[in-house]
Amino acid sequence: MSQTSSPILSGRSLALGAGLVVVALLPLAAGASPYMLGLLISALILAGLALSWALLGNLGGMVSFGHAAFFGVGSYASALLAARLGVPVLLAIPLAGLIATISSLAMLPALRLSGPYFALAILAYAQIFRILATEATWLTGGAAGLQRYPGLPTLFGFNLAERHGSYVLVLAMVVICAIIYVAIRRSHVGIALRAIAESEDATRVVGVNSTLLKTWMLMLSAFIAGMFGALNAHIIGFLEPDYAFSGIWSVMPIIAAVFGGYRTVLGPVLGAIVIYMFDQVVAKSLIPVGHQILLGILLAIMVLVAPNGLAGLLSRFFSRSGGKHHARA
Amino acid sequence: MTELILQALFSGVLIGSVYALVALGLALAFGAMRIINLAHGELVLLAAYMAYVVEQRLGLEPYMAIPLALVVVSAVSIVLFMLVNMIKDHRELNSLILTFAVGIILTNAILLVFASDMRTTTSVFLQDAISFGDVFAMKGELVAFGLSIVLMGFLWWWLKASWYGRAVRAVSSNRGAAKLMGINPTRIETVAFLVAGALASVAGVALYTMSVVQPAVGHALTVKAFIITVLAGVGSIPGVLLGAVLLGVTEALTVTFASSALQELAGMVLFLLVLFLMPNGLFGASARRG
Amino acid sequence: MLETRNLSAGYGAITVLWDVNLKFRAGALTSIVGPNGAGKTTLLRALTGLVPHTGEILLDGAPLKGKTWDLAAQGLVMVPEGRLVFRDMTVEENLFLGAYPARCRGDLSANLERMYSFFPRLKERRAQLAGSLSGGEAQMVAMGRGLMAKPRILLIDEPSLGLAPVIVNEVFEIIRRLKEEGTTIVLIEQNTRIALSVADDVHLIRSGKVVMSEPAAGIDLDRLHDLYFAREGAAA
Amino acid sequence: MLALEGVSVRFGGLLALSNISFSVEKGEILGLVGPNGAGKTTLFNSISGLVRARGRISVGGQDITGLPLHRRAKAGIGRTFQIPQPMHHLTVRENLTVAQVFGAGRNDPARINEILEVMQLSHKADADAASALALQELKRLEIAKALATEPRLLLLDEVLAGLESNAKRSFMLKLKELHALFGLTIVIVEHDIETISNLCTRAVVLNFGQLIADGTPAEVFNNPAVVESYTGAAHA
Amino acid sequence: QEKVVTIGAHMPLTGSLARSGQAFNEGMQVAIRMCNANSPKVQFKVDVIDDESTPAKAVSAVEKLSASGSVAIIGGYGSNIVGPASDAADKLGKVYITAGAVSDELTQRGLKTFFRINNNAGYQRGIANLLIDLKPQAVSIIASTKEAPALLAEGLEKDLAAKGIKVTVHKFDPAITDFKPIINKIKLQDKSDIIMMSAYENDYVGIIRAAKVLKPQVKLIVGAWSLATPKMYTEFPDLMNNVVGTSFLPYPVEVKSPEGQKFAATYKEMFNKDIEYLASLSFVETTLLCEAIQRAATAGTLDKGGLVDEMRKTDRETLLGRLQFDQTGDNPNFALSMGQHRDGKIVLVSPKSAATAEIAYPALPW
Ligand SMILES: Nc1ncnc2c1ncn2[C@@H]1O[C@H](COP(=O)(O)OP(=O)(O)OP(=O)(O)O)[C@@H](O)[C@H]1O
Ligand SMILES: Nc1ncnc2c1ncn2[C@@H]1O[C@H](COP(=O)(O)OP(=O)(O)OP(=O)(O)O)[C@@H](O)[C@H]1O
Ligand SMILES: CC(C)C[C@H](N)C(=O)O
Ligand SMILES: [Mg+2]
Ligand SMILES: [Mg+2]
Repeated sequence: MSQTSSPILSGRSLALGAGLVVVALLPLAAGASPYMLGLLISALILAGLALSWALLGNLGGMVSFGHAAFFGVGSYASALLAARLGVPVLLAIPLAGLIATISSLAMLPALRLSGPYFALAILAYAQIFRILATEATWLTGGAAGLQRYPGLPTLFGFNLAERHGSYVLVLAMVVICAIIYVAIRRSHVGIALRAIAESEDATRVVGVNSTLLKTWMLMLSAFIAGMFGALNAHIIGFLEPDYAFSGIWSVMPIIAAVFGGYRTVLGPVLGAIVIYMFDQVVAKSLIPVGHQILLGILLAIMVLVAPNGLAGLLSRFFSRSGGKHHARA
Repeated sequence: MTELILQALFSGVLIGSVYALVALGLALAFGAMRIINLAHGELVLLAAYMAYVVEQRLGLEPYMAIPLALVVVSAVSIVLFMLVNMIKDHRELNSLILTFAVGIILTNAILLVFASDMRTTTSVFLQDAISFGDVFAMKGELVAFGLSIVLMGFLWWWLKASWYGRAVRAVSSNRGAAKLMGINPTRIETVAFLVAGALASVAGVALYTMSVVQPAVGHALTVKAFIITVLAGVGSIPGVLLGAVLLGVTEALTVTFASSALQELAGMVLFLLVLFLMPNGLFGASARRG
Repeated sequence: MLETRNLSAGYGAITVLWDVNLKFRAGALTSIVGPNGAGKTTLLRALTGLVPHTGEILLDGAPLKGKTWDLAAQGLVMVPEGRLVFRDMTVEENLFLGAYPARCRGDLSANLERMYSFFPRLKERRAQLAGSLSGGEAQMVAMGRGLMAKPRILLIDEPSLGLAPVIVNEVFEIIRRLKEEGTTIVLIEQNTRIALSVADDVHLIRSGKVVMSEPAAGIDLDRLHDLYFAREGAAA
Repeated sequence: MLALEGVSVRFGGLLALSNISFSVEKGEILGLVGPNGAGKTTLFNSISGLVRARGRISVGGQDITGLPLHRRAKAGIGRTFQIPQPMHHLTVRENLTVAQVFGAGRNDPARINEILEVMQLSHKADADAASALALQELKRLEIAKALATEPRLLLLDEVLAGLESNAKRSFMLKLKELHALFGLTIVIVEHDIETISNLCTRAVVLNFGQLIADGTPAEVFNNPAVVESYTGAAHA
Repeated sequence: QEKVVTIGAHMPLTGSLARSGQAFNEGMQVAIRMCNANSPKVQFKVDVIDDESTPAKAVSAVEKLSASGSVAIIGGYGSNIVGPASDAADKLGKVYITAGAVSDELTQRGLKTFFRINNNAGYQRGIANLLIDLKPQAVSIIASTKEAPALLAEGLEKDLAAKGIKVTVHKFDPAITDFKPIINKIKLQDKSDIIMMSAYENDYVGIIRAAKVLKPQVKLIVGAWSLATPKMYTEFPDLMNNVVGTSFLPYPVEVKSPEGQKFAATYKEMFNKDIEYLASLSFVETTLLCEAIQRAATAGTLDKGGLVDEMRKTDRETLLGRLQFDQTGDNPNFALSMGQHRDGKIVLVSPKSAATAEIAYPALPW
């Protein structure tokens, strides 16, 4: 049930987007505890990462098993820029995205690969970056990690380092990335990219420079992942290679995106939030140790019930209640 | 110096053969069914814990655990397959999330049942050293090496020349056409999953006899197995052995000439180099274009 | 021998075949002709259970039992249109798979040699992956693979598609020989001249309905083409 | 318009094309024929850049030998695939839009409508994802896609195969119309001798990767080598 | 009337560090039981959350614990987790104590509410003293690239080199399981007298096993934490004999202090096994914390931020020796003993003051 037919009506999706942002701001209005906000912030960081993964997977047709590479590079870049060169944190974050993008250039040879070959090549890069970060003690502090670097600043009297501030900042970043994603997807480039994903040769013979388009997507995806890595670094205040390049940052975005519906823009975001909050709030309160079992069960049920993810489930629900008939193959 | 290198090569080959053993089941499920079984490492782990039960609780030799491991792991494999078989759309990606979920469940179940302590064999025989001139090995490693070669040969023969094996590949190649040949895809895939489970069983028992297991290692095993599968060229069984041994030897040589801290780095660089030179892995075929 | 009663079939919400009633006589060759998109392929897919259908299919007077994969064992074999080959297996393995039903496994190598004598080209290419074959070569593999199953009833979808004229002649030579050996054959063929020349019975399907069923002997090529034309009139 | 000089392609031990040289004049409709596996599709693949060939290929005087795929499309080469390869998951219209935007470098919905009209795909333009089309529709889509890139040279690989005779006839008229309308140069692969004789002024025959005949269809099809390897005795 | 005070704790209860988290948890439970028995006025209760070894989840745990009324927090395992979590606790004004993070950076942050009872310096001192006493020509250090072991290895390398001992460090990636190539290098190139392992349990087993196969001509195998424990011997009897590791208690426990005896007895009763290495650490930290809370509660300053001051006033003999906190919250006295596996017993062999037996040297597991 990919959204191929008729471009998404911009009016409707705009309204939908605005509505969601309002919903997203509710926790602030309702005075959620720092604990809740903290969880939501983590979930949103995951959402940003999932979005970046889905952008590459859906538009670029490249499934990556190593987004930790960009996330980690972004984390370290931002922390080091801020700590060593005194770059203001809010500037360091996009710069870190840029550095993650530059690091993605090392992966250009991997663009020749397809399917699992690409997926694991990126994983290999993530491992390589992790080891380099461990070994380059002079720069990264090695295994001991970094912990004394600036956190998020205060902007116009609004303390971003506080839970409320961080929440709004991360939310805004997710929204901006989602908008960029939507814009690309609707463009001709987006359509061509969708075509490449399934039928690369057929697309190239009509004049699409697939390598170039894929390069752009890889770079953009790296940029977004790097920025969220940077955000996370400043919010957490501690970095070590095993954490910054942890497999979690590779696996969770995939799970979140597929769970939410990786072919949609909303899916990865919803997926990340639902999974993270379910695991940390619901499951953890039911089974304090081994609560991941519940997450496992939820994931399994979800794929079986809704193979197109949460977004697919929702759209099915809405189109049914809207009386619109969708032929299903 | 030659002594060092010889030992490194020998250790590399041995450890590589164990990597291969762990990877085999995953290679089968992925190569033949396009199902990336992210729970494969956990299946191996489960078998390793069966070996622990048999050795520590029943006081038998760990390899006697193979029947028990076969039963338990096969049962889990069947359940896993029944779940995977319920997925109709986007099987490649959705099976990822489903098997990941099963992996989580298994890890935590193992944690709850066996606690988080690490386990390994106490068998005197298996831990005993044996030397061939200047090079040394643990008997357990040699047993695992032998098993690995035998199973690899069996699997290769099975896929290549048995009717079931051919059918497995046919189903993965073109499900609809396979049905027309009289092949019941569900049945064939069940069998293939069982075989993959059996391979995981042996791998787990072998792993227990020469390495340390604990509930959290499952995921790392899966990743390693997956890397080897892809390095091999998806679907190639000889490739699994070659890839795994190549990886083992590279790592051992890296330790000898540089540092163990760089051994994973060397392994990954090797992996990338192979892929850049052979985009379909060591033995993967490239598809016709146009 | 093989018979359909009120057979309807389609894809999802779209119905392609409407209440089709057909009889395929034992030992005879039945040609099914009709314009593109009429539903000929769909008919074969319905017969072999590849698309869902309503209505009845009778084999030797009894309702056809089993799923798609049970049919080969009963001698009902289809040679699909296009390149439904096992792309990542070799030519020879493709042929082997044709003999998957237990009853065909016995004289495997003799069977294989027979196919190679039908299609020498395949012998040259025996170790090549089927996915890298040329269009026509793949078509030969599909045909050879079907014959490996020693069909009692053979359903063939457009065997001449993409084949060079020499090979087309040979393929029809083979079809004729199979018929002489007593195989019941259902043939879909666009080339009406050839289709008529080998057929005993001819059915014309248009827009999912059978519009003509006659013995081949009495059919005149021009009249058949007129019936084809009727579609354009109807569609306009 | 198209010139090949010493083009060779090797797949492992197989020499699929060996030292092929010929040229096609602007505005010509050239038939490319030969037995299955002769190398026709491979020749198209080397012109459009899907396989790497030795030798020299130029289009409209421009040497395209080393160019990547997408640049060849921009150099004016449009092609179809023997097994249709639509851009799956895109609607028919999106297929054409991509081809036009990236191949021709402009976005002109009116022209796309025109192509849809000509290729009789208007009714399917937005409804289905391309993967749900019937085979013949897919073949039309192949041509439409190629046309949308506004090519100078059109390579058609068995687009007429499997068409019923009426449809084939009207399709041929359409090709001639397109040829005149867009001032195209066409190379067409086709196994039906009548079609080639009808459509083309010249034919080139390949066999085992070698060029064995070049001339008018009448000349070529009476060439004994061609009769033996391709058309078979029945047509002699 | 009695007052119930909740102490929060976050530990890795799942994932690869679950074993450590479990051990910490056990020590905490024993301490709580013993404190409750001694203190009729204030009863303690611990609320443990699984931090899954993830910084963000540890921070969430701290916030949640704080919100649900915990007066202080006992921290998890690893500097990467303890760093951010203690930061969060500091912001919330909660006392945070840990026994699972040895990085020097932690105490250099100037946090007001941060305390810890063990540090890298102590481990380094304990091990270096033993090694220097043995006067080896050459020592090979096999060190995990994980934070704590890497730090320790680095320090030891300096200390030993300063005494003119030839040191070779072999760093290894925690993912590896086959140590034969490293041991072989030690055997053929280093030709050292002692192998020092700066690593974790899994690694120890792998290293000693490889050594047993290749039999390098060394005289002793030494390791760091969690090695000289009864459990290691029970589980790997053929690998552990004569191996030396850091320790606090001999085994069978021969402590003179009643507290130590009580601890051992209660532990045995609650978990029916011998004391885990990390459990003794968490026992001490929890006991100190409980005592400080009692004092604050008695003084009525518990709700007014008095706990920090009470913590700073800590000064008492513990299983780990005399324990005090300096301005940064670190325990400057932290010292430990070195224990040697001896046929199922663990004897303390260094420092001299604590030794219960002479070290067996040269002595190897094989
Ligand atoms: N997989 C499919 N999904 C949806 N519709 C389909 C599918 N396959 C075929 N159709 C539709 O069913 C109708 C009949 O198709 P079918 O392939 O049976 O025709 P046919 O008579 O075999 O034609 P041809 O001569 O072109 O092979 C066509 O209109 C086609 O569009
Ligand atoms: N990737 C490949 N690897 C190996 N052999 C190949 C490959 N591609 C094509 N071939 C072989 O090259 C020969 C030429 O193939 P090609 O597809 O060009 O034939 P063709 O003339 O188009 O035949 P047809 O009329 O059957 O389509 C065939 O024998 C084919 O098997
Ligand atoms: C508590 C100690 C054993 C230190 C621990 N090894 C750490 O990783 O920080
Ligand atoms: Mg058809
Ligand atoms: Mg061809």
